Amino acid sequence: MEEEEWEQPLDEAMDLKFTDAQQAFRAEVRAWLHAHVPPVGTLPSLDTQTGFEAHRAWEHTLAADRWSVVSWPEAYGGRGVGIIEWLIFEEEYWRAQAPLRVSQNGIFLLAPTMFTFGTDEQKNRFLPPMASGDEIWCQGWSEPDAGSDLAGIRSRAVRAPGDDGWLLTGQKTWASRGAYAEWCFGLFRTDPEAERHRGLTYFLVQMRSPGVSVRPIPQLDGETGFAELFFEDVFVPDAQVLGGVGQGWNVAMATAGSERGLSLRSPARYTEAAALLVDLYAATLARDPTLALPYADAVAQAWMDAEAYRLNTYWTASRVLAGGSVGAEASANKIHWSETDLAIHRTALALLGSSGERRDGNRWLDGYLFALAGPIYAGTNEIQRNVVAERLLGLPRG
Amino acid sequence: MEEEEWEQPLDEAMDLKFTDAQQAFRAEVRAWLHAHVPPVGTLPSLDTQTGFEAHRAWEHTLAADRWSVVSWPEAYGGRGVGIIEWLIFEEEYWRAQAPLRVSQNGIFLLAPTMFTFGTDEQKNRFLPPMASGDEIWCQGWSEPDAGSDLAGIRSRAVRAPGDDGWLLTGQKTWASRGAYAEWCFGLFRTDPEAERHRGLTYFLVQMRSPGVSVRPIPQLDGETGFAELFFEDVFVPDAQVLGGVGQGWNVAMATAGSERGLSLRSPARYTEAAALLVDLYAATLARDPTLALPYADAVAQAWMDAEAYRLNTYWTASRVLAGGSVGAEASANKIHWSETDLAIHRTALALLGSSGERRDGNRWLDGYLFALAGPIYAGTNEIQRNVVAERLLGLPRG
Amino acid sequence: MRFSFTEQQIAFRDSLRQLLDKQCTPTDLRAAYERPEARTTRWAALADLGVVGMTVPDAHGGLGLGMTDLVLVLEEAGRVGLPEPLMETTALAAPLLARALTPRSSALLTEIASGSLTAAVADHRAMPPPWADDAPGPSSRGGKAGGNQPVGPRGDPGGSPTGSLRCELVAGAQGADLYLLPTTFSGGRPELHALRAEAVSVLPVAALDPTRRLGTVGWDPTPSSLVAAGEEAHLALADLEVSAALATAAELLGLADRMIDLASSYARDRHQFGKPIGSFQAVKHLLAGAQVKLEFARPAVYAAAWSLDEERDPGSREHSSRRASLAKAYAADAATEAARVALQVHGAIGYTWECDLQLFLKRTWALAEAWGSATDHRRRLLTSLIEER
Amino acid sequence: MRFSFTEQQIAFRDSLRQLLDKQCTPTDLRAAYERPEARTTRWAALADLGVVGMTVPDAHGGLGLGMTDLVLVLEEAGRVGLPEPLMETTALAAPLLARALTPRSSALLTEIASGSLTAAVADHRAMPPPWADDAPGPSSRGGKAGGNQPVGPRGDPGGSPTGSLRCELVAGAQGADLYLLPTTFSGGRPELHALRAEAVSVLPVAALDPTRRLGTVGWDPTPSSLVAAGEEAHLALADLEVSAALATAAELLGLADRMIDLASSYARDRHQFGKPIGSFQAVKHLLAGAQVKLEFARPAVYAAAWSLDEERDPGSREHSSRRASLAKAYAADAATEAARVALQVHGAIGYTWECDLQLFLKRTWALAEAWGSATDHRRRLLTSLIEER
Repeated sequence: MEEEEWEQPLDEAMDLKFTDAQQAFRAEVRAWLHAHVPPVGTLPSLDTQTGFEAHRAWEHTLAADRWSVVSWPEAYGGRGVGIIEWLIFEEEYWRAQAPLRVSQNGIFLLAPTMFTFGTDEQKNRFLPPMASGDEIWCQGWSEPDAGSDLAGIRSRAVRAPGDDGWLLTGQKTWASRGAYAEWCFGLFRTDPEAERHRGLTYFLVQMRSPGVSVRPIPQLDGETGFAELFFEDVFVPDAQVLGGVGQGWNVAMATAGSERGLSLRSPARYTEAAALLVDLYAATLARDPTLALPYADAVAQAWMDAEAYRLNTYWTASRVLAGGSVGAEASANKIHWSETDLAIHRTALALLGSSGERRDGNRWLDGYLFALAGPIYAGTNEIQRNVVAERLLGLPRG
Repeated sequence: MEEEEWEQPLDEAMDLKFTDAQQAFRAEVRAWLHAHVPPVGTLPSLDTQTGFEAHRAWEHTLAADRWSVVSWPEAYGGRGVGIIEWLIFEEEYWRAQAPLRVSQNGIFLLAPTMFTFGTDEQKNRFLPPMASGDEIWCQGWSEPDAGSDLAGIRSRAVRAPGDDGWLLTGQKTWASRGAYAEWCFGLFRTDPEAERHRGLTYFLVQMRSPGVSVRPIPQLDGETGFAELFFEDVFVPDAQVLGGVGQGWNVAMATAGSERGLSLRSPARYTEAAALLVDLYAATLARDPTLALPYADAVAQAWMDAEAYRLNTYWTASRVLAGGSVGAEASANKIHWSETDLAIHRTALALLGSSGERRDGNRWLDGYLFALAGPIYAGTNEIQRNVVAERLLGLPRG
Repeated sequence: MRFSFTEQQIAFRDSLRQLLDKQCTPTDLRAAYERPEARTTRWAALADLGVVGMTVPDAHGGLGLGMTDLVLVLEEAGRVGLPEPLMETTALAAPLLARALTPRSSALLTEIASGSLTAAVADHRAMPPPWADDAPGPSSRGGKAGGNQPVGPRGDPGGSPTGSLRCELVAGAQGADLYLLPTTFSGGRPELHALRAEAVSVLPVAALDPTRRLGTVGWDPTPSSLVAAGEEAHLALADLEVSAALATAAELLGLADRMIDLASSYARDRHQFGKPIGSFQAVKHLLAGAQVKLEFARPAVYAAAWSLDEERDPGSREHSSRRASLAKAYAADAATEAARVALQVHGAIGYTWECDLQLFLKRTWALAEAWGSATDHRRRLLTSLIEER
Repeated sequence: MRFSFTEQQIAFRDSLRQLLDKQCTPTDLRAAYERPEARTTRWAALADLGVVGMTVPDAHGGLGLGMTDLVLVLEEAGRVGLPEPLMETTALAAPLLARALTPRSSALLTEIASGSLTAAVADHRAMPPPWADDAPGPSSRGGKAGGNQPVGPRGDPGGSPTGSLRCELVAGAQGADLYLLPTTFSGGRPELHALRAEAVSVLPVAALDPTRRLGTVGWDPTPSSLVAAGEEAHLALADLEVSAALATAAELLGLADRMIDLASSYARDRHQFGKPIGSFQAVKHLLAGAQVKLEFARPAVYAAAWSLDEERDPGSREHSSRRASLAKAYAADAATEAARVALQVHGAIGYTWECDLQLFLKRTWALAEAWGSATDHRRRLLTSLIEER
């Protein structure tokens, strides 16, 4: 083999360093967050009315300086930066322990779908207020009898008498922030004859429309994390159909991929929690080695799981940048982050021992309860394993 | 409540101590084994011709003093002792590191079935030479296309021309000791019209019968652990049908329960291995604590798993003594002992580190390879979990 | 060798189960969440049945029974998530008081048997949480007999109990009548004290399961509150650790059973993809795995109970101590696994307040860590095995 | 930030894969089991392709490439279970020799690149097995640089190598041309030596996978065999640990992939209960779990390779050392899980000599423990994280 064949253009060789421009971007993000992030724990829970509005105000602050949706085009309120810069932003955001994003459902679940399937009118109408926090979205995905089995949706839409829109009827559940959101996106059956995946349509519904009612669902810790939504002949104009009548399944699957995949779960969330776990371990080790040592392996594993997730995200991002796509790997991703989140918090609680059941000041317990939902929502991990086995390994359907 | 209600006859209260008679029995077993067990490692592998005969000679030694089948009636070569005494015998047998039982398939798998379903003639004909080691049995259970799915058996039996017996044709596999055994027990389809579980008959086949041929199957370690058996119009007289024509499934299930349940797997095997594991851990700890400490939890867990198995066995034995039976619990048992065996050996190999791959003098590696088969044979653990879910928890069939 | 319960023991267990099925429903538990310290008729009913005084000697109105009888009862308490401190009162306080009978302890025992007294018992190893202002630094943690901290000025908004000594994370502390509290004086000399409610100051601690009635207890030792000192106290506290490990293990068995029941039942009823989710192998195998762990935890707990009754001689409980560690580790892992699996099988429903499962999840997580986690007990067991060699 | 391989790297990987698919089949592996030390045309073919000399500097006939190029190659070696010591020769020996170029090491590097030399490299931490006559007691194990033992009279029937020093459990030792051997003299001063086959005495060690070519190497150090001493040797050995961890991790990726492939293929073909066993959820979830672990191990290994190339300065490899530990721990766990799952999916068939799976199981078990187990590397990583704080 000739040596010349091995000469590589430098810009093509593997390189895990950030460019100077990326490092400058990071510095800018960090400085802004340092100046603006409210002290940890000062915002009330975003699952209360006052907390919801306090978090909306934070979204306004972010948006005012164009930090709410950095990867969006400038026209819609973003900065048009790339995926690597978005990951950098997220790393800094979590490192700064900035508030949870009340606008997350819209930004991370609906927006990617709207960029793909939305008309220009829809994008102009919906994206700017989503970016600014003026309009907060909740999802209308699951139904009481269609949880993991999304194709079993029964909520239906029939043509409105004026033939300028649809009348929606049915029940949706597990809508995070459903009690306070302005808008809802979700699937309704527009063709009752079609089977399962077919005949569904993706609607954008104003929550204040006549016929919409909401029942908050208290979570196991007593907080109101999500809500049931009831629709009774709710009128939705044709302009609020996303991606075409009867196309709902394909449109929704794009969003589902995004929920499971890259965009919802930035690795920074886990790497930051893992770093705090190492701190907790070190403090426990200093206090009482016999208490800490049995968890050395679990602490190291949790840290590694978070770090492996970070590396895998950069690996995937590089593939996407090179024109690749994310398919069933999103299912592998979802299994990994949900198990990582649980492992981090379970290990922290083990280090805390009996103190772990205290609620006063115990952020690890709140994090654990949150992590418990991970293997369940956005498609249970059982469903994800089916996807991995069938689509990545070619095993036959059951 | 009156206190009198709480007065219990002493003989009914829980008591985990052994009776004086049981302790005397233990002392007798221990003394005999001490005097007779050959030094560890002096018998060649029982999967070679010479090793097979050496192990048969050991069976003769056991039988000469009535130790080969202590729980059998005296008429067939046993001592007629109870289940607790049998457990004591096994504890002493494993503690003495006595040789593996080459007659195990017959004694533990076939004999319980024969006691239940055999005619007096069959019992008198087959049990004494089984007890003495003069006749060694192998099993003819699985077939190449009926492994976990035992009901899918295709080997068939048709009436012989003289109408005094059957002609057997087909192929059996995974027959331990199949290369050297004198007899084989197994299922053949006597009614080709009947579906799956029906139409099977349990046969006792002499391996020297014309038409039987044997192909040894080398295991992954190169040893010949089992064999394929080929049957071509093998004549079997009617007297060698066990439990009635067409009753094979019920008869076999009794044996399968016994294979999974109490009798095949005495806890002593695991408690002794776990004790050796603690020794290995202590020696490693003394040599290099940083090497040993990360495995403290796994060593303790493996020891506990073996001890919990022992306690569960006494718990089950007491229920059986009180007239209870062992049903789907046998499946839970099989899952537990196979995972315990793996955990013990996996942890030992972890403690050995790189030395674990050596074959020279490394008994832990041999034990690990043996343990690997545990979750597979006698019904895979996947099948057993189905049984536990369906029969103990009432979940619907798939 | 007879490793089974008597018919009477089973019958007593069954009558208790009947009582609790009626008087300790999920609705009752939700009421207890609102007012954890409230007295209910349930405690009196349990006393009437003889449950509360089971371990109180006959002479003081109890049944004079041991751990072998008690484990079955505690298993039932776990199954229903009993909010009252039965374990603290009957499994821990009564035996501690009965060790050395004085006129004072005799009177307390009589009160326990009559159902007029609930007890809280402090774990002398419990520490303030690491995020507290006064959490100990590297050098302030003592040896085995450490645990309570001198009370200094504290800035926490929740306030602070009064008294020169403080016991952390005391289960059953809110609304108890009697407090059994250990302390260690300089030189490592341990003491065990018993104080009535009016002599202690209790600061409630917010817990995920409010019916744990957790509190920080401030108190002052007096000569009259002393129950045991020196070697006697040392043995009493060692015994307490063993009994408490076993008692929590027994409750965890009941909890595991209840959660597997709830999830199996849900899996039979809930349909997805056109059939009951319990017919999917993934769901079956989750539940089967938990069930296997539970089946093997049970004899481990029962054997430990028998050993504890057998080795009555204080200071010679090597065997029962090891068995109690095995029991606690096994039961805690079985119940934790049952909790994980039951939540996963329920899916989002299991994550709601309305679903009964949450009541048992929270109790399980708390008891798995209380009086030594599975890991703690594995460590103890291994140490004991190595020392024995 | 560009975390991907170049098209050239992928193309080279693909051409290597084509070569190995033909020249390193399971049949070839079985032949190697019979005569592990036999030379084949495969090594020459690998040298012709440039693989053997990848890490040899251009000036000595190699390609002068780094770990980022090498990991893809080692992954392919793992996938086919390559019996030749490519890892020892190309990933370990060549970089060690290239650290300080002398006339002797230059000559050896040229021989490596030409394909006329295979190397064995001793792990200085390897010890005789605990069941050996001369296994060290509590006090005889040194610190980091311990490892080889003075040879005394031994009674073992297998015989004993000659020479004043001995290295244990040396991979590639049977039939190697060059031996890289560490030793530590009194006072802890480490040395690294390179000896040709005629200067050492090799006692073959029976291993589960004979193609590991394990041996105990007896030898005598001479001034001319010295490669590095003192601080330089210390750094060389530290680097060796990191490179070896990463190289085994890369092979384990390929092994995991191969075993998941074999099992998935079997699960599609094998029918039980009237359908392919791969349609059962239990089988799907076993394989999916292993696949997820493998997917996350891959970037971990690639990132470690890049870091190693980036931190070329000896003695400042904190970052790459940590990444190599992450890579080894993750890849070892992924491959071990793949092995467990693949065997379970195959059932009894997988337990036979005839089934190809066994060839990859054995290699996986060996490499998972070689150059530090997953647990060892987690411990190292955690220590490094805590020190950094």
